[in-house]
Amino acid sequence: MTALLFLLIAPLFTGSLKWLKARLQNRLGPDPLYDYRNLYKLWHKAWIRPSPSSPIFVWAPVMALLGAFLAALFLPLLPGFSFAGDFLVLAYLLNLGRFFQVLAALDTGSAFGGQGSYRESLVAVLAEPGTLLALGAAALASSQLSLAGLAPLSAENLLVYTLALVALALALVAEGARMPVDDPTTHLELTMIHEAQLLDHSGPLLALYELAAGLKMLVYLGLIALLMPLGAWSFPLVLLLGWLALGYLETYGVKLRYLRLPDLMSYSTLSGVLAVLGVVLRFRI
Amino acid sequence: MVGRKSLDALIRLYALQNVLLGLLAFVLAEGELHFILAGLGLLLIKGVLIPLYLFRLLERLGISHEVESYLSIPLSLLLGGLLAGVGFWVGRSFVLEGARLPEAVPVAIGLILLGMLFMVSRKKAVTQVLGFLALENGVFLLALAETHGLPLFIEIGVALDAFAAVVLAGVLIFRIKETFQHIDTARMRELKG
Amino acid sequence: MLYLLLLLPLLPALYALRERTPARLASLSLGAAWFSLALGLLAQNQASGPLRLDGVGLFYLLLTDFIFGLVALYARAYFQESQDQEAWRFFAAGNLFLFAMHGAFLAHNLGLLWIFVEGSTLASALLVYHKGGARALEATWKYLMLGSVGIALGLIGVILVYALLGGTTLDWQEAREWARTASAAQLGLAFAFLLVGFGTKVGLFPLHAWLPDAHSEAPSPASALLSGTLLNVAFYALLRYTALLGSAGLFEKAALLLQSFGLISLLAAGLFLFAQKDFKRLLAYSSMEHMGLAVYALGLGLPWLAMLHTLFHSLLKTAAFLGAGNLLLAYRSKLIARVGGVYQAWPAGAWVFLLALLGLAGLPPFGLFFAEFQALLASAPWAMGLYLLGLVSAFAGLLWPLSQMIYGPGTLPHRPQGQSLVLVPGVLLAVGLFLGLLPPVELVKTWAEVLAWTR
Amino acid sequence: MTLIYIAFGLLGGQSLLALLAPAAYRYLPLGLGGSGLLLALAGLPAWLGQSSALPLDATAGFYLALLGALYLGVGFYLRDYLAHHPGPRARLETLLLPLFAGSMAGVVLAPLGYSFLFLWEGMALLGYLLIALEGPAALAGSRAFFLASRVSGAGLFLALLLLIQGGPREGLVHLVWAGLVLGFGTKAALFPLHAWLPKAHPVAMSPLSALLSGGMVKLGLYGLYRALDWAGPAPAWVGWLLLGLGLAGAVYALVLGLAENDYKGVLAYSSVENLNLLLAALGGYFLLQHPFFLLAFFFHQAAHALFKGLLFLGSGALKERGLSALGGLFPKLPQTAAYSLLAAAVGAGLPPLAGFLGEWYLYQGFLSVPKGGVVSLLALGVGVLALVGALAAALYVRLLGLAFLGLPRSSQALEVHEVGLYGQVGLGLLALGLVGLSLFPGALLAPLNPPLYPVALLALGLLGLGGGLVYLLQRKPWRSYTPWDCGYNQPGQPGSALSPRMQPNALGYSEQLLRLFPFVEVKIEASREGLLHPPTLRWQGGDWWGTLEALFARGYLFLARQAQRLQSGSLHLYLLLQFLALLFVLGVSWQ
Repeated sequence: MTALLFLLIAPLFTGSLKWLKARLQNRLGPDPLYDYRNLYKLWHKAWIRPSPSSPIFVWAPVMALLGAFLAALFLPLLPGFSFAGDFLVLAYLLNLGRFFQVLAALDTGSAFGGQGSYRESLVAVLAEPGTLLALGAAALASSQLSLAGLAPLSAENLLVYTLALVALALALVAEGARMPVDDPTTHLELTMIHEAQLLDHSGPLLALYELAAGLKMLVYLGLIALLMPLGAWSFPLVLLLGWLALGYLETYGVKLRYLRLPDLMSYSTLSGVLAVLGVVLRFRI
Repeated sequence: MVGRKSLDALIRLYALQNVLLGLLAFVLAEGELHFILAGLGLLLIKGVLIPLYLFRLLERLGISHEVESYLSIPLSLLLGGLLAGVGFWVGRSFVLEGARLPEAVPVAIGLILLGMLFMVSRKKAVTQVLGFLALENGVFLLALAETHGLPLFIEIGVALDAFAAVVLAGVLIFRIKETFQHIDTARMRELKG
Repeated sequence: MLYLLLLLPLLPALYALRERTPARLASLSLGAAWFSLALGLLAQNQASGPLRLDGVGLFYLLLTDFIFGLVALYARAYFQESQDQEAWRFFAAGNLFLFAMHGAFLAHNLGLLWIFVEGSTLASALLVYHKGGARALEATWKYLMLGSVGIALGLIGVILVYALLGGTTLDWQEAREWARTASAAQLGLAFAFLLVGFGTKVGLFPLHAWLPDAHSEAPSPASALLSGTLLNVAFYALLRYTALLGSAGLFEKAALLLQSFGLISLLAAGLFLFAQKDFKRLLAYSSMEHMGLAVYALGLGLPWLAMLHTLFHSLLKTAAFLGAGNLLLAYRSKLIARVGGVYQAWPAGAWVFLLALLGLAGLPPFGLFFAEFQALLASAPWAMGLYLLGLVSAFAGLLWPLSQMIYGPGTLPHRPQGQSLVLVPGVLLAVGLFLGLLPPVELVKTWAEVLAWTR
Repeated sequence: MTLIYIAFGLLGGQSLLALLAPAAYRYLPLGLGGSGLLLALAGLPAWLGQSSALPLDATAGFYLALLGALYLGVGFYLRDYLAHHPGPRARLETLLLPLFAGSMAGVVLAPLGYSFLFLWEGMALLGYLLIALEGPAALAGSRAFFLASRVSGAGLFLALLLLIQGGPREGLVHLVWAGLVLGFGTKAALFPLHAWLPKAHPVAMSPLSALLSGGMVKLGLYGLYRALDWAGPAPAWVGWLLLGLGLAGAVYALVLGLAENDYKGVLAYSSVENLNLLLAALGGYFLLQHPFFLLAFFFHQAAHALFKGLLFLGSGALKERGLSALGGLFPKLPQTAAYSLLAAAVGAGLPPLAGFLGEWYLYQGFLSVPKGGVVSLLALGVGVLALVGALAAALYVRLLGLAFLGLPRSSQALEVHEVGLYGQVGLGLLALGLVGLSLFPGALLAPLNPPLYPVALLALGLLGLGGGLVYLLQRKPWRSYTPWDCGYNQPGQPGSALSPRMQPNALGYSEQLLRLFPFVEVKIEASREGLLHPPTLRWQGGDWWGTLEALFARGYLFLARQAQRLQSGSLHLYLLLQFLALLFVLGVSWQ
């Protein structure tokens, strides 16, 4: 259920984010619903297949979308599947999408694809430990290995959850390819990560990728929402907050140099480690 | 023996030693035939044959008759004295029950140790043979002192072995001289590692 | 019969003084050796005079004759291939050597045993010398000096034992009965001399110095004889004396010495084997390793195991030296660095050498694996650790040259002809393999019974 | 048991046939593959039926089945492989390989005692002979293999003989376990005893690599698990050691794997990674006895055996193996590439494939630690696992992407040919096993009562929706065109301004990743071809452990040289030694 919901609102989220940014930058900006139209347009175009490519080229956007979509299946914001260890499956389904995306980037034989591919691999290596440590810490703190069983934020677990939220927030910007990790608006080959991989995907393939990117961000926001104590209101609120935060960040922040990424992401890993230690060694504020 | 620098003197000393040993064997023989025979054999082989053989060897080799050593003469003497002392001191515990000539046991041990010192420190092949022969004499003296003599055929076998060894060594020394133009064993260090 | 057995090898030795064709000499040597093999089987447990052929003696007699016969066969092809006109020297000295060996194994008298062991030293010095040359001369000289001093020290031990027994008898069997009455401390001293004396010939560290020189400089068939049989004869003397000490109730005293000498030899050999440049020296150090292991097994109070170890070692080491002889014929160099690519150019020659070395490294299915297993099984934990450390380091030492020579880059300059060059080591390996798969434990135990002592 | 006898008979018969007939390899599908089938058929019921009857108890059954499955695939593949490499070497391989396979199966069935050690060392010997057959190129690799095997054997000798001597005695328990960890750990490439594996496995012929990486190394794991029967519960330090070294080793191996240029070398490092993870799982089981660790241990072994076997077999089609010289093989080797992709996806731990499930269990094991106390620190393992997961994904992307995708980086790269019918069958059988294992993990794990995630749902979702979407995409209009080259190609001219050199090469792909880890050193050098050429990257193999190893070797050599100085050639020194030895012995026996 969550997955379907996300599928519906993902273009809205990304589209309105562009609008927000434009407004913050004193531009008129596109219609917040622009991305729906864009996707529709792209889907109906013909697509180009680079000559050296293999079937992976076609499968990659599909897998990227399905990875994010199936991952959303396990988010218990709306009733859905829930079992012990579901958050691990969720995280690895996102990996599945990335695996194919990164592979397909090498498939074209182009220099940009290769650059995007190994940069994305680096980002994954940097972000993954923090994400899983944060989720693991939350699960340990709740003594439940399923997302549905996560205890909401409370005085009991304030420290742990704060740290976990830091880690997840950093993971969100890294995996969502947002500032300061990546600039979604740039097409300057020397700096881009996510866009470089999509350079040769066009038309419907690009549409799938765009949708997948939005979906992926929503999944991370959903994970953050699960830790919030507001019950059914958690997700809308987190969505709103995330929306505002990303907009402001990309207006007033700058992109970090690619080689400085490890410095930033080490905060994510560190928060994750401290969160786990906080649980198992029973730290309190 | 330890103090001498001349090879000829050494060989003569060795011959003298053997003659003395042979006499000792006669004295201890108490008329038993096989002791007398052993003593005779000893006199003949070790007192006469081996020294003669060595002299002839030296002659044919045509080398300087000087003993070359790692150790200086005073140091050799000092060490020799020390070893003899050790031999005397240690030798007492080698005196077995029923030893015939307990007094000679420490002498024998001392002789063995000196022989070894000689072999370790002297460079020429001939001197090493002499050291070996001194050692062998020590062993023989030990046998005389401790026991009523080894069985005769053993005794003869031992003496024959010693003789064969010396002959073989002599041949080898000769070949060494031919091949290397010297008989300094300290310089034969091709085989290592 | 025993006297016939004793003197039989002198026949080809004397014949060699007249006849110079290697082919005839080889056949005669082979015939004499294998005839005495059969004779030995018939003459088991016979005694006459100071001679007696008991189980241990028979065991080593059979082993020696078997190996000698095969080596003679190999020597014929080897000397033909190396165009050596002086091959008769090998057969003359070799048979003289065999005579001394026969004597040692038949002698039941400790004095006589000593004489024949010394005799084997002299005869084998001739084998090492063979045709001369600077290196061979140096090796022979060192061997003769160290061996003679060693054996003289052994003689001191013999004399002391004789004196301790009251100067009555040197007959081994009787001596064992008398031994109980002897002073324990002094018997211990006597054993010290015997251990150092015979240990020199066994090649125990640090008395081993002659061994690599002699083994590497002797012609390959002679090296094979030295390693496969000569080391055994001194070890055989040690066996007898250990049993003597055992019957005096002093085994514990000897055990520690034997074990530590064995282990130290093993560990030292491990270091010496590493980064060795000359492949015949490599094999020589491997002999030192295995004799150390045999002595260690003896120190465990398991004479049968020690005998089994020497059996397997003799078979494999002989094959290895013969295989090395082939390589020497082919490459005309003993340097490991010069040899390479044997496997590509001469598979049969490579396999023989390879398998022999692998067997010596203690790998199954060869027998040394079994022997090492049994020895370890009887060991104390600390000794087990050292033993294994030694085995691994020795293996590392063998592995590098082995792989370099067999599989490494290189070309074969000349491929030796002659079937027995490969056939003889092949037979030895086959026997070793067969005995390794079905270790003749019961048989050897029966033969070793004469050595048994009650603790 | 009858099946097992027949299986061994088939293996023996195959070897015998190789002695007699030159073309014996033709019967390998029967001799090796058939026996594999029989072993699997004998092993699986024992495992599933929880048999406790020795020698074929549940554990032995599991490993027999694992080996059997591998033999089945390799048997077919090898037939094809040797048909392309005929000659005396092929005959020897046909002779030795079944023996090697037999010794591996024998180890699993052997009781504690002589026969176990006999087979264990025999396995080492046969493995060495087989690897060494590759000639001078395999010199260092085969040596490393053999030496490590013997070190392993020494550790086992120590441990097993102490056990045989008197069972686990008080005070010796630690020594026994130290021996077991050294012995089995070396075989299972426990960090830092792993260095031999990446040297040895790549140089062997591909079917043999598959047997080594898929099968033989698992026996080290088998031994450590079996040791619980033989030596009783392990002391706590064993568990900690396996966990700590295992997790560290997994990361270490992946990083080195990312620096490796050789296609099979990368696979070997991946083997080290997986083995170390498995060892960590076993360590967790030793410490906590939690079933999650056991589930991870068994399931991931099966998965690894199959996917690594498949990848190594697939590598048999390559002639040139340097990643920096490969590329664009997909159209030339469609089947091999597809199978390799499947296996790599398993290796990267992607759900719903088999590789993920083991990690899933391991995560849950780490997350089910009791809180408080030192043991709870295990929860941090989650972070390491996540790192390992991401690195493994990067490793396999790099491997597949550089070898099969993009443009060929050299002309040699395309000198390949797809495997023949038998090879296809071999690959297909392993792939079939992998798919089966992925879709029905419960069938294998039934005896352990495992919790599962909705595998079938995910698989259905991915294949159904994915297939549907791809179908839709294929039906849309599309055309083939050169990749985007910033418009640099001349208008009207065909082709693209992109050259293969613009693709990342093996080291370029992972340089940034490697810089994260201090234990490897990447150097950038100016190109020799002049200032205008881009600088070249060079990895000097300067990893910490490699350096340490080299130091150790130098130290040992120095020690040996010192000892050899005793043999100085001086007769006088020798005589002195003799003299001193005499004095020493006399002194000792004085009293």
